[in-house]
Amino acid sequence: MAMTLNDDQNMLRESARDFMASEAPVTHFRKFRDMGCKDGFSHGLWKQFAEMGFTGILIPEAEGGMGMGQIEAGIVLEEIGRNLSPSPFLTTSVAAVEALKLADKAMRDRWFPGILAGETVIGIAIEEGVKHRPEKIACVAERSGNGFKLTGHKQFVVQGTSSDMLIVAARTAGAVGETDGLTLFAVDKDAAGLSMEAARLVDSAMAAHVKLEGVQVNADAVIGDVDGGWAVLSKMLDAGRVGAAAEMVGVGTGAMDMTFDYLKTRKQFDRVIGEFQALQHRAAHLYGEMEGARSIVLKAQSLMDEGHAKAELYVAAAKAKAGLACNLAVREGVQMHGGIGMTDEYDIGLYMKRDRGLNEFFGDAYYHADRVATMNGY
Amino acid sequence: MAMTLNDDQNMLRESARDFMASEAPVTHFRKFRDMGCKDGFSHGLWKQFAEMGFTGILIPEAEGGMGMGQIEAGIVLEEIGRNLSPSPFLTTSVAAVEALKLADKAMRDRWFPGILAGETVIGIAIEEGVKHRPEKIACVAERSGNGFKLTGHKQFVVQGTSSDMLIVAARTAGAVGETDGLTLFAVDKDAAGLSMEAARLVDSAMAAHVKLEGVQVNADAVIGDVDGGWAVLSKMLDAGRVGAAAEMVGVGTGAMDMTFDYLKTRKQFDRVIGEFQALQHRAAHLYGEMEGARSIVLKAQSLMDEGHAKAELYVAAAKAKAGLACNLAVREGVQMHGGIGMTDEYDIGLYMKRDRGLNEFFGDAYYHADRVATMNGY
Amino acid sequence: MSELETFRAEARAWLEENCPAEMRTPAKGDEDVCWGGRNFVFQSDAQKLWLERCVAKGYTVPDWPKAYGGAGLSPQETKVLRQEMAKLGCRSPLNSFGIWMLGPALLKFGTEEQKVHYMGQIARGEIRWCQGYSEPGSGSDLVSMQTFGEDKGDHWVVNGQKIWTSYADKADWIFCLVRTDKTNKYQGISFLLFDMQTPGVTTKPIKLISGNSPFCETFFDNVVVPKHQIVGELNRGWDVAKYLLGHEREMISGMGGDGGVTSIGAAMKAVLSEEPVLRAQMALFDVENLTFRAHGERFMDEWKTGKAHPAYSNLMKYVGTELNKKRNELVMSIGGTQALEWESERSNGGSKARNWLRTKANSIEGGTSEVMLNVVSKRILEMPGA
Amino acid sequence: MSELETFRAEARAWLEENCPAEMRTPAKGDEDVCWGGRNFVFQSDAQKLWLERCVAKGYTVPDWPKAYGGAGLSPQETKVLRQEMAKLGCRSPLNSFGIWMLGPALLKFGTEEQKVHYMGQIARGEIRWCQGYSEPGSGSDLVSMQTFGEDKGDHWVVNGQKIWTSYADKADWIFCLVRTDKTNKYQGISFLLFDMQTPGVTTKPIKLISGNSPFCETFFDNVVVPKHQIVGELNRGWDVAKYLLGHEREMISGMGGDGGVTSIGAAMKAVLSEEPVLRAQMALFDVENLTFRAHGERFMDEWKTGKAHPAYSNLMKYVGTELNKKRNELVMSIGGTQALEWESERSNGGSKARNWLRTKANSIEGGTSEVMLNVVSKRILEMPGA
Repeated sequence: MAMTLNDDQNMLRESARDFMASEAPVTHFRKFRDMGCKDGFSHGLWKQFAEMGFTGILIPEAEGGMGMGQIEAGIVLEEIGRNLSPSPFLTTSVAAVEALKLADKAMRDRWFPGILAGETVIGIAIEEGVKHRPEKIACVAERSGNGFKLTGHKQFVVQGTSSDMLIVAARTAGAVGETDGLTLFAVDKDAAGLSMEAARLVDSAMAAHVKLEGVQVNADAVIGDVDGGWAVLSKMLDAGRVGAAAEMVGVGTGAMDMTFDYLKTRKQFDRVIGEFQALQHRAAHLYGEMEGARSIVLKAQSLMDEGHAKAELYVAAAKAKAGLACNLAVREGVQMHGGIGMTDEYDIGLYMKRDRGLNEFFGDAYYHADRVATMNGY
Repeated sequence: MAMTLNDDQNMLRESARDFMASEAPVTHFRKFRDMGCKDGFSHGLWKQFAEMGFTGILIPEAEGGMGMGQIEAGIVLEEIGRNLSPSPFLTTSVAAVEALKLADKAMRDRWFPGILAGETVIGIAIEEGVKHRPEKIACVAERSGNGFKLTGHKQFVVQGTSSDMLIVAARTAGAVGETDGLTLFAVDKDAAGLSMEAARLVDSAMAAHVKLEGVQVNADAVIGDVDGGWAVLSKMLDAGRVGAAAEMVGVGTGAMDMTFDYLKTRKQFDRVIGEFQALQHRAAHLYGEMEGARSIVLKAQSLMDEGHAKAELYVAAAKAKAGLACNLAVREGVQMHGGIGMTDEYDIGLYMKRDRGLNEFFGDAYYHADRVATMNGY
Repeated sequence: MSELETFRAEARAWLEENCPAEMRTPAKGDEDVCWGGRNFVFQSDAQKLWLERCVAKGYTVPDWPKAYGGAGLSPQETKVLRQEMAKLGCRSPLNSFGIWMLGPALLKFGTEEQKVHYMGQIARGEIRWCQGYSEPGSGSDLVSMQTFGEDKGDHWVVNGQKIWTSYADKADWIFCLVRTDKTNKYQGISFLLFDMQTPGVTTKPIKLISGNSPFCETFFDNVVVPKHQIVGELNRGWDVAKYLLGHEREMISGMGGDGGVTSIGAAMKAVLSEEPVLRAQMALFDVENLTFRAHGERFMDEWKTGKAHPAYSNLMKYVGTELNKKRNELVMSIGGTQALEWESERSNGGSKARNWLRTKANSIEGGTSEVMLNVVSKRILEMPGA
Repeated sequence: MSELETFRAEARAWLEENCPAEMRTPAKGDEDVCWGGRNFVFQSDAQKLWLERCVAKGYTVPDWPKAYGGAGLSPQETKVLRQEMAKLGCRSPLNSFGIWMLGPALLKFGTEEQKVHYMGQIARGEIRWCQGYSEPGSGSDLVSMQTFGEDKGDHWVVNGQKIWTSYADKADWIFCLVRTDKTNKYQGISFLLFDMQTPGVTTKPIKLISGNSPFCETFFDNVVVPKHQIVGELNRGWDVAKYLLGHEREMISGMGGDGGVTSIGAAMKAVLSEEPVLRAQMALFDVENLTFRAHGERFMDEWKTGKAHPAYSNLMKYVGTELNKKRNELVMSIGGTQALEWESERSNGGSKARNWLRTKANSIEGGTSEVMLNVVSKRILEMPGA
């Protein structure tokens, strides 16, 4: 595949760019943040996403979606990132949809219509500690009656309390640390024994701490195969990771562009500060880092879309690189803005906060660099 | 202790600085390099070191030395580094002397006079692999007759083929990976079964690959206690490490000063290149790194001299930091010199080569950063 | 027993007798710290008592002369006193920009009357001060300031605006740079003191990305300042300001060492043991941290003996603040998702995230890293060019 | 079967029949590479035969027009040919600055006679070329060059000195920037071709820190150059040079990918498994390396379709060369004490150390990293200022 966007993809980019800039720019984010919104996003905007067809971008055409791939999802995510548009797109339309595509027809029929309509939100309940460690899942699902009884806890379930369903990874066999023996479940938010406590995050997103105290689910709640959840989980995580990476390309590029504009207008010592060579070199270096991030993310997306054997390696590298580059962009952004960069009134600080959240999401740059090393055989 | 040099130390610095600059400047190094000297250093210069009292700087006054500490040895080493003066000072007068100070009187009486006279050279035979790994010593010393029989191999024995004696670490008990069960031996260069092959290194120093094929030594060849060699080894290694760090402060400072001078004279685009802000900021950053390295090395030296419990931690940090800073200095040095920095004719490349050798000597920056982490409890 | 050891014993005894038990526990947060001033509300009787006792003993400013409210201690004695306070866990009785910044400037540039009056007020915690330097549009470029004091014979009438005034909304008085000569860029600025209750002074807090508002915008609308409220010579306020900035830089450069030499890695062992690449970052950070502590120690020793380059504090400010930012990036990485929480009790009200964001200002306030590098390059390394 | 696949089959068959077995093994070193030219001594009959067969087929320069010695292949066919050569392990029949640099410039700026004559010689491996750009004292600042060609009617008389002339001591002809108008800094330079055997040309090899001497100083003392040996217009040599530098930058930026996407870490597993901090550096390097490969792929795709910014190759040159330097630092770290050896057989004559030192020139030659960053900042980011 050529590493350039085709005409259709460019059109999608235009329309996503126009849509986010007009319907969900940073002022939209500020509005929902400042009202202390309990969801951390606008249900109205989520409906608009559906009208644009975004919510079903990865859902097969036969099931009412757009049947597109990670590249297209990433195009939308980049614009989300650039505008800090709050939405359940990454969790619901990217990660959850990728998991549900591996579920049976009944389950897909139950959830896809709501996603397509922009009415359903799905939470991803994987994390159990402060760092991403999917193979260390300890949450237990015991055989019970016609199904399973889930016991354990989850955290960092983004938009958990706004979700209609949680995808919960639990252990049906094997020991903590093993990838075999995991199973994924679709757990209704109203299930008895399920309780959630929402916490606002630094980037004003909401994330839930979830308790599962003997939550009973039927056998048809299983996504994929019992004990074989790792395959589904890996697919879901990789989609979430490459999606978060694409969003970080948007966040970083947004922060960078804002900063470069500032360098061209701000005066100090009777000169526009963009004339100072030390800042010019840092700007050029940053540009190179962001361009590199954009490239590896596109590469990872296209390998995933091809189903290439190396996709996992490139996704890890993409999540790591996008994290490092976006982090540099927001750090340079705040520093180059100087004092006003520290104020809540200016947007650059919001990008710094968002970067932090996305960097942690589904494993940070160091975690993924370590995976790259492992996959590369050392 | 105050982190400034006292009057005596300042005087020593003056005299070491004058001596190296006049007797062993970079031209001296070039001369011995270009003649392909099999020792990699001048025996005449080593005698002159003795006349200055440098060779016995760490030997107790009661035994004819100057009875000084690591700070003073470091003062000499910094000037050695700045001038790339080739000598056995670091191995013989610092590392070996620190080990021999823990030996019995007979052994000290045998070797100290030659060191004091600038006639004796001692090689440190520790390494067995390409990276520093003292606890992994596999060379074996079996009880045999009145002493031991040594079997194994060593490498990176700097000035090995010029040495009168090798300090060899071998295992008398315990398994590879254990610190208990090691013993240090003073092995005469002419011992039967000992063979060496010299290799010239990138910085023109000579290092030997050593084979020990059933080398018989008497019991009085043991330095310190049988099976308790780790204590002697640690002391010797830490002296070598902090010494190498001090030498790197000299190498890095020498490279930096040379580069700053160049920035102030070289013209490009009708301007002295030192006017370019991007280079100014890199220069200021580099200066900060070298000053930091100088500080941590001084701190480590003074803690060693005090026999402080934290000395080992600071030595590791000092070796790591001096390595990182000196490496930055030589990389920036070559880059800022541009094309001529790549030529053998200019000195800056010689500093880059010396840095590489010293960085590897007794553990590189990454090795010591890892030790810092371990000693800090994680 | 040496004189210093005698002093140590006395100080210890005094502290044990006079420092209330409540004041031997760490302050819980900024609200728990005594800043003094007209409007300060003591959080407890113990806090009030501790301040009063220290004031009486001169221990709010132990190294200031007795005539100006201090205890007249030598540097060695002051150090010993602090060591003993640290051992007992005594809180600082009084925090104040008056103590840290204005006092040293007055000691060097003030008249005897000013020293007795203002330093006495500071020492007694009666007046809380703020600093008026930066203006909108003149961040790193202080000399471009516009706030103007028109000469009206026995007073100036000041008009203009300041920004980044720390706690201006809580301060009683301000020390302020005001242009008094429009024809001379550098030597046309004066260092004035005035009451924040003077008619025409208003303040507006600035909300930061950390969610807190330690700084204000401050507006001056025909503010009358009597002529005797100047420190130093007319139009030479820059000298006073530079002296004071040096002090501020030392203070801020100390920040790199928040956590001292104790590695934050040990407490995070459980996380780091499963994160080899993150652990490596932490290891390399610890090398830098140990280095900075040794560097600071060496700098202070050279500074005290007059051997340090006068611009060296700029280097320390650069290194220390960049290090502190790096430390907080690592704290966030190791803290993971829990460190992202912004309000929860679990996260102590988002303290990690808020501290992390706060540290981003370290390399901006008191001179940006870029300005520090310019100064080091030109003044210490003597690189050519303007 | 598509036309391209037909071509693939034909190319494969031709290679299998014509490429001698000896030429299907990797070259052992620089001495084992065919550079052609008047003085070239073939290392084997196979090497000579392979060159002759490729020349006859136009495969030394497969994408050049047949009229100028090529095979007239399309870009797609050229790519297929290279893939098939790679599969069989065929060596390049001919390495040459003429192919990589002068040829493309002639194709764009040369006269028809020049193309037929010089490109033909290049294609047949008859003439080995070197490049005369840099001068002592004008490293990054090419337009400050002093070498002057005095107009003598039908010829110039050239005097001056060049430096960093690659293999000047082995080259037959030089393409050389010469000032032909002293009054115009930029538009006063011409692009001349002349024989290195012309009286007055002398060369002196420069020994590098790697111990090798791939570059020379080159001196011109009243060297006569006929007027028809100019490429492009008089005084517009800068246009030709810039075009050619772009080509060089692409070539050099490719260096970042020496090792391709294959991690060097795997081969070093034994060392890395005991060096957690070094392993972390390697891991972060691998992220950068995969990134650079993807970046290069994207750049080439955008370049081919005309979507890349014209100055983008400067960015790639910067990123690629810095990456290659970093790679070699890691190779040295992982190689440890053995990589320090400089002459021993064990270290293959110090190949790791010499390669490491050689890469330090990557960010200097063909435009320094600093110049690349200037260009990116000004031309792509459109930062203000001179």
